[in-house]
Amino acid sequence: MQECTAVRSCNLGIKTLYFSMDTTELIRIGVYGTSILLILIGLYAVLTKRSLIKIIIGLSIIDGGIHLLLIGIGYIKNGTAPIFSPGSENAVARMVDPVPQALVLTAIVIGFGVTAVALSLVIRLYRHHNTLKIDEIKNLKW
Amino acid sequence: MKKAIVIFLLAVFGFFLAVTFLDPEFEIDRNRNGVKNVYLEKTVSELGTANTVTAIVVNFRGFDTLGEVTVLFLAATALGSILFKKRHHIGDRTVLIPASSIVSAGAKLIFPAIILLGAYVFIHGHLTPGGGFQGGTIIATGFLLMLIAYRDFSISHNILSVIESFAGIGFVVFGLLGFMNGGTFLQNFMGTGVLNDLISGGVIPIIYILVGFKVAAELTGLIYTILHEKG
Amino acid sequence: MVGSPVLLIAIPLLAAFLIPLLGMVWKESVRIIPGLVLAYLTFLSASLYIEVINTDTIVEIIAGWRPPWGINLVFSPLTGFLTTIMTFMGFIVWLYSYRFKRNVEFEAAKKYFIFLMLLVAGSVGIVITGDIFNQFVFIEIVGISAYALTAFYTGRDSAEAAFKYLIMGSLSASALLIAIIIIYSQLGTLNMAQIAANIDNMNPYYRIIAMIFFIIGIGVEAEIFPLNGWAPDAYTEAPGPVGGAFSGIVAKAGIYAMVRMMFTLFDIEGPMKILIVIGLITLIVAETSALRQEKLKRMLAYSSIGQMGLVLVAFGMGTKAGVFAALFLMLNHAITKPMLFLSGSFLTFNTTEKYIKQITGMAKKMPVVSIIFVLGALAITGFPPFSGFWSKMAFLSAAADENLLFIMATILIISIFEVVYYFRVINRLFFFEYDDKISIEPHKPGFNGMIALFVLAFIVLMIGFYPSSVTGFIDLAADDLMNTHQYIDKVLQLGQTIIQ
Amino acid sequence: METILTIFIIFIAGIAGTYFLGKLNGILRSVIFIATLLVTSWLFFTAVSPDVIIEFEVMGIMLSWGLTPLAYVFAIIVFGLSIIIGIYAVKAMEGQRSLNFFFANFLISVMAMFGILISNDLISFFIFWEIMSWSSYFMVVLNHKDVQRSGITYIIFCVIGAYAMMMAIMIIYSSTGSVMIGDFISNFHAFSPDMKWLLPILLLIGFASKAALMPMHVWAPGAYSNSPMSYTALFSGALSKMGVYGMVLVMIMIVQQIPDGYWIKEVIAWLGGITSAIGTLWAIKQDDAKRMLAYSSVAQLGYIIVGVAIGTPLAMLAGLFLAVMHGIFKSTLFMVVGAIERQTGTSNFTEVTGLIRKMPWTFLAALMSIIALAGIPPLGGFIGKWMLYESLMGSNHYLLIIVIFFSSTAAFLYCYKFLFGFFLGQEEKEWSHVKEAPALMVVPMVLMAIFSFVLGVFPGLILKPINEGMQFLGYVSTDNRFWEMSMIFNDWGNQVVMEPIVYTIFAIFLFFLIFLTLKGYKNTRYVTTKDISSSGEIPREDENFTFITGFMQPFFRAVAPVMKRQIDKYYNSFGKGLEALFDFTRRIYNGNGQTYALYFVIFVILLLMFRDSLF
Amino acid sequence: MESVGYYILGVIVTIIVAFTVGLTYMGLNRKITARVQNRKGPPFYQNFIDAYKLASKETAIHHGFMQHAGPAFLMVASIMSVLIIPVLNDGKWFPNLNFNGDLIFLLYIMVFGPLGMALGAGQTGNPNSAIGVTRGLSQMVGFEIPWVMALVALMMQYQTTSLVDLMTVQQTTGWLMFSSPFAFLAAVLAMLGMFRYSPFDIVGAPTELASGPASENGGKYLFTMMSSGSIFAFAKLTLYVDLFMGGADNLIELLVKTFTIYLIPMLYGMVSPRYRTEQAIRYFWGWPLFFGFLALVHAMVF
Repeated sequence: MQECTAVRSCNLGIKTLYFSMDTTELIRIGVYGTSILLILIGLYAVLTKRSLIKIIIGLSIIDGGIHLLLIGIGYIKNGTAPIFSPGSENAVARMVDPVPQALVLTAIVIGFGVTAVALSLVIRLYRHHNTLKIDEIKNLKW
Repeated sequence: MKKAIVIFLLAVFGFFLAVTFLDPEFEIDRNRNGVKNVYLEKTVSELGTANTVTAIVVNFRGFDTLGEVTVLFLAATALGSILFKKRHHIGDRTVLIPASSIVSAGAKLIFPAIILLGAYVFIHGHLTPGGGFQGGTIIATGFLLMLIAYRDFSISHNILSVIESFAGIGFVVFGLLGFMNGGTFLQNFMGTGVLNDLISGGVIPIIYILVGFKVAAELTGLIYTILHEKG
Repeated sequence: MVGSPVLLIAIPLLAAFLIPLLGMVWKESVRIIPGLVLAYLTFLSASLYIEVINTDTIVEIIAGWRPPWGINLVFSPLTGFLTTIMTFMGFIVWLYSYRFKRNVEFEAAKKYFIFLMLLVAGSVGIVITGDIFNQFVFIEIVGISAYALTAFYTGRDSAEAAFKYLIMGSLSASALLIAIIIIYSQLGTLNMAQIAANIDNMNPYYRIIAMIFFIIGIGVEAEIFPLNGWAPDAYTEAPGPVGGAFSGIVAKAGIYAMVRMMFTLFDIEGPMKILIVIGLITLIVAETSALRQEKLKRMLAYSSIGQMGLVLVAFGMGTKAGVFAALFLMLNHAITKPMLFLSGSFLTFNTTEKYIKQITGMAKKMPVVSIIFVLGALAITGFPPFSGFWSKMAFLSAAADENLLFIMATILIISIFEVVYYFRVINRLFFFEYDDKISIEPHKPGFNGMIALFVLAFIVLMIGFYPSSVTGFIDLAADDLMNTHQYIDKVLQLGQTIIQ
Repeated sequence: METILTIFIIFIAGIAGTYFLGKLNGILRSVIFIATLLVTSWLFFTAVSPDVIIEFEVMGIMLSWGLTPLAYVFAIIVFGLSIIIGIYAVKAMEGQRSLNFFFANFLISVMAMFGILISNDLISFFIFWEIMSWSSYFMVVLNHKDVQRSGITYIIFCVIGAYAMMMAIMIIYSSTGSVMIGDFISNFHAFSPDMKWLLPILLLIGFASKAALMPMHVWAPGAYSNSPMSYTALFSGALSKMGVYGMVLVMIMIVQQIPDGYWIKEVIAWLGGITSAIGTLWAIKQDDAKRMLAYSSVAQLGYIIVGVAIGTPLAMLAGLFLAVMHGIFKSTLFMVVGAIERQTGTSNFTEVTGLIRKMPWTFLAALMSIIALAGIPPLGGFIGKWMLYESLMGSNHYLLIIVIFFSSTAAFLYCYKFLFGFFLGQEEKEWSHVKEAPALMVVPMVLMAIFSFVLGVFPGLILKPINEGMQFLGYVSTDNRFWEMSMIFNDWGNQVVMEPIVYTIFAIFLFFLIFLTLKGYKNTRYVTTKDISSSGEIPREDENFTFITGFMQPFFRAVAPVMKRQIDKYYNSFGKGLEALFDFTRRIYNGNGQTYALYFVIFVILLLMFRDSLF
Repeated sequence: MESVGYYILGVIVTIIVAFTVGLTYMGLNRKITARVQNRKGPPFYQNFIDAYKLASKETAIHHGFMQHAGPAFLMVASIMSVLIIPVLNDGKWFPNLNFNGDLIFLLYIMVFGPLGMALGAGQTGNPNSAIGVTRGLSQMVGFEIPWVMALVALMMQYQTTSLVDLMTVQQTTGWLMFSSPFAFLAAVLAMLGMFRYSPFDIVGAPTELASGPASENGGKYLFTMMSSGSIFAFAKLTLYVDLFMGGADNLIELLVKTFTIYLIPMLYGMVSPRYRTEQAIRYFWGWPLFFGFLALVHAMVF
């Protein structure tokens, strides 16, 4: 609303440099950067590749990127796994956020289901059109 | 040309994403009144479960998990209906390279181990990392190995569907039992034993085991169906 | 206490898991049980709705955790209204598609009805859940069953349509996840009520980004303009009743999710430019595309998209009257469009291309179905004394209250096109000679299908002649949607009172 | 039980009975149909009192029904025509397709018109208006002829008008909170200036589309000529008058209140004049009787609208009187065409000729209606025309009167063409088998012809209710000032007394007729029309000696420049262009899934870029 | 009010006078035309002889009802007009129907005749008559417009539609042909067409159309037509006199004035060839229309 992107983008780099001393910050930027990169790569595959299989792979790459992002936001500085082992009942403060992990578990499974359906559809399409080129499968239009 | 346009668009999109996520202000104060701390403390005090993730997956957000299991079930069914053919030719599946004797022998050898590992993973889901999904997946990989190693290895579809149906029904029934005893769906109505015991955490391990069975059966079914598909 | 909202979800899932087992022992059960379940759902949600209207909103909590932590279901006048419509339409669709085309085979029917049942259950879940991630899961359930239903017929282009739908669906799911990530990382919670309560402390920049990703994530289900390329194909290639289910159930769930997000989650006051703009564009593009359509079901699909755009515009006005009009439009569309799809798929039963010219002079052969089709067409184009007229009137008066003359004019001009293409079909149907060269041979409609059509026609006429029979409910629902703080309080207060 | 509601219930019962019982037996259907019309007309003419108001509520909006004196005038047209045409239709339609639907729909139209007339609030007015639209639409396409073009044109213009009206109604409702016509009129001064212009214009568009005013008249020929003649009689006679009714209300009640709303009146009046001229010209050109009468209806409605728009007392009298007269003679002519088409199978001048001795009674009806249509004394058309001219002169419309006079003079051409083409001229062999139409069809026609004669001699009969209606509109009583039972005055006190004139005319006419007929009647004999001295030699029996094609050719050579361009073409090309444009725009849905994904990304980016302006 | 007998007497006397005067004028027309063309020409009473011959002639065949009715219609028109038009000023002559009709009524009753005649001609089935009829009607549309413009101008200028009032007006403000000249011009040019003399006689073109509508009509029919034509001519001339030349106070003055008016179409016809129909229409929509407009403007200004 009020804040324009330009300002944010120009102070982005500086802040990055400034924070880059801090390891958490590096990890954070690494993780998020990787996930954004993955999302973009997947989108690229979806938008440009003509083979259905590659498009599905692109979709899975996007999912992967997003799952990484999801996990990333749960991280806290040198935290531990959210599992109570004997003797560490009071380590609540240092435990990373468990919710994103639960969510990512669900998201992964759902992504898996979608991918399975997509693959079966590809098989059907190949049976029907004898091709995997998406721009040759255009019987339905307008 | 198209590629250039796409790359340009993606650059713009990536710029916005980067501005959003790489900004230090992102997640500045994410722990303020978040639900995380409540989960962490209630897990021990109320559910007596060591693995918070499991507690969340099965109890706090068990409803999601139910839906998730349903998604898997749907995927399996959808595969069946999309690749529907009048009769399944059992056994004559397309294998590019017949497995070497090492593979087949090794597969026979480690198949029980894989199954055992999977079972362990989902039985101890509430204590150690892992759980129903992970264990089920491991078991499915075991079956995948067998299917790759032996052309004539076959599993009865009926058995798979019976298993997954029973597992699913069990999940819902446990939910409903909670509904009847505790008053809310999927409530943990059993006594929670001592923390870090195998028998602890009330219904959580049971449901997770059911989930494990279901996942294993469904993944195996998926693999089996697709392998029997002649393109 | 007749039951609990959670049963609306649990029972269908249970039945879905149960059907394969029972199918082994009793083959007919795969067709009977879904019907029973849907009937029960209709009854349950109707009775709950009555109770809710008489007493107070039901907030059902799950696994015994108070709302900020556990997942909760909200059964308010609004959600109850939509849920009742959806379950009822689900039952109608079941009744129609009992032993429809491929459903006479056992395997096919088993899967078809499982998908149908879970489609309804998922839509109901989208509507009544109080947790955004849970909503995401239900959207996925709906999505996968919709893909499967779209690709149900083998041997035609259904797989292609399903694949397009799938691409868009999974992209939108990713967008939805991104939105959820932003929300969670900023507020640390996933519960709608709590998000709505804290939305003001959220950084406005992230708020807008999250809103954008939400809109995109839900937009695919809600069929808004640039994201609805899949819709015509899916409507065309899916079995006829499924087309009805899409327009009557899925689209409604998508619209609801978007509106709930705009009104409650991000609690925007006043008119929402974004909804108005998107809605208008969607309306214009869809109706103009339908004008020169050769395929019947495709034309109906475009018309359905256009109606969704209209609904969005009505919501976008952000006033009580606008919401009222939008809900009224949703109701009429949910009744009328399935009616058109079902009767249309009887008319084009014996063809796979569904060309309009193939039903030339069909009225001589199948008079009743044709008359019901015409009834639906007149109702959806807003001719009095049928149901569509009152909702169109409510919409226009809402727009006039806001003094949006331009929008009024646009909508009316666009609906002229609507009238034109519907009346072209009516002409072909009634006022052309049946000739054997282009027309297909008629199909004797089944008994159950006719009952379904009659029920829908009766409702259309009832609303048309006595609109006051439904306006009361719609009024309550509109109040419920407009009143955000009441929603937050209801959910969170109840959270406090639960003893852990 | 209130009479109005009783009439409605009888209508609904009659509709259901006509449709469902009609499936059992044709006689039963006709009986129920006629009975419904008879009972409702009887109830209306006896029991309906103009001052009863019924109120009820729908969706929180108060609606009220009641019959105003003005509406009473139009209701007379509706019921009078519907009962006579109904009797005609029973015989005329037999053997046609889908009769149950026809008769039920006929009743629906009549009911809708009655509903329009009794509704005191805009919402029910609009509802009945739309019912009328679609029922008449289904009649237009009932013949399976030229469905996609004329039918769609008709529905497009119906819908344009209806939506303009609906927009106006909704603005009124949201700003005054009431839909009562009375409240609207009384609160009109409170509207903002631009609303004061917008609302009447929208409403006028709505009504003009039904009244076939000039830019929106293109539907009329197709619609009138394609629907069954026994419905077109009602269509042109009564249904188009609904548009006139609405225009009367708007013109008098609303436009009067606009500061310098004078211009709206002028524009509408001129549009009416141009409509009449154009309609007449095109009517002369037609070779098909139906289309000719359709265009002539357009022209006549032009006169009516001129009268209504001028709005002086005499002009309003003229307009309403012409409305009644047009209802009578134009429906008679349509019935005549229907009879001829039924007997000979065609309604084309160039094919059928010389029916006068085959169908004398039909000819009589046609002759009198034509004389009335041409406005020749002593028949009713003259009274209306006379009052129209006088009012135009009284209100100083120097040029408009010339336009009107031109069109009404040119009207003689198609009047003569109608009579000559069908009845006079050579009696060709192929039509020698034609018989007179059955009595059930002839009687209504002759009855109507007699009406038009009676109204010509005693205009006071119909001017009396019209006068009451105008008093409801706020005029002072015009009785004895502009008319008496058999006299009409103009603004300057000059009068025309009908009775002695009529007696003299008849005396002279009968005298010479008897003289010409009887003088030496014994030794004159009838000979066929072949037996003529066509420049010396007598044509053989099989020679077609009919002159009808290219009728009025010299006239068209004279007015060719006017006839060159026609508004329908522009509408057509506009529609074609729109459809081509949409056909192009819908190609954004090119069936490629990847492109849809591309739209997805573009949409995201657009939203992200314009978020500040959109949110 | 006078008794019915007086009324009928007035009618009969008026008709007789009109009949004689009209036939005489026609005869004079033939005579003068012949002289101009350097022929001897028939005597001026030739028309009476023709009329008598036609009236006494036997008619062998007829084509049905409308053939009887057509001439009757024609007669109705001419007699009605002669009854409506006041013959002399302020009621010196029988005021037959003068106060029951007005100019607009007159206009319509005057077109009544040709239409009835056309119907009669149509019944005979002779294509020539039909052709003639179409030409006549088209030409009528041509000349009616300027004629009506002139009348409208007068009526609106003097705020009356009654012929009698217009004549009383002329008592004060001299002849209208001077006080409103444009109306007079338009009306006179229109009269050229109204009399159907050359150049506007294509309607009944004697040579190639076998005298148009009148063909197939002999004996009693032709007699009726002829007499009604003569009466009509008288009526029209009187109308012009009443309108533009302040009426007449006695029969002599009336005859003088009418004959002067009658000379205009006669002489114009002698010197001009025949127009085709569309040429005629264009002619009437040329200068006459222009004068009509001028007349209207004149009426607007004053």
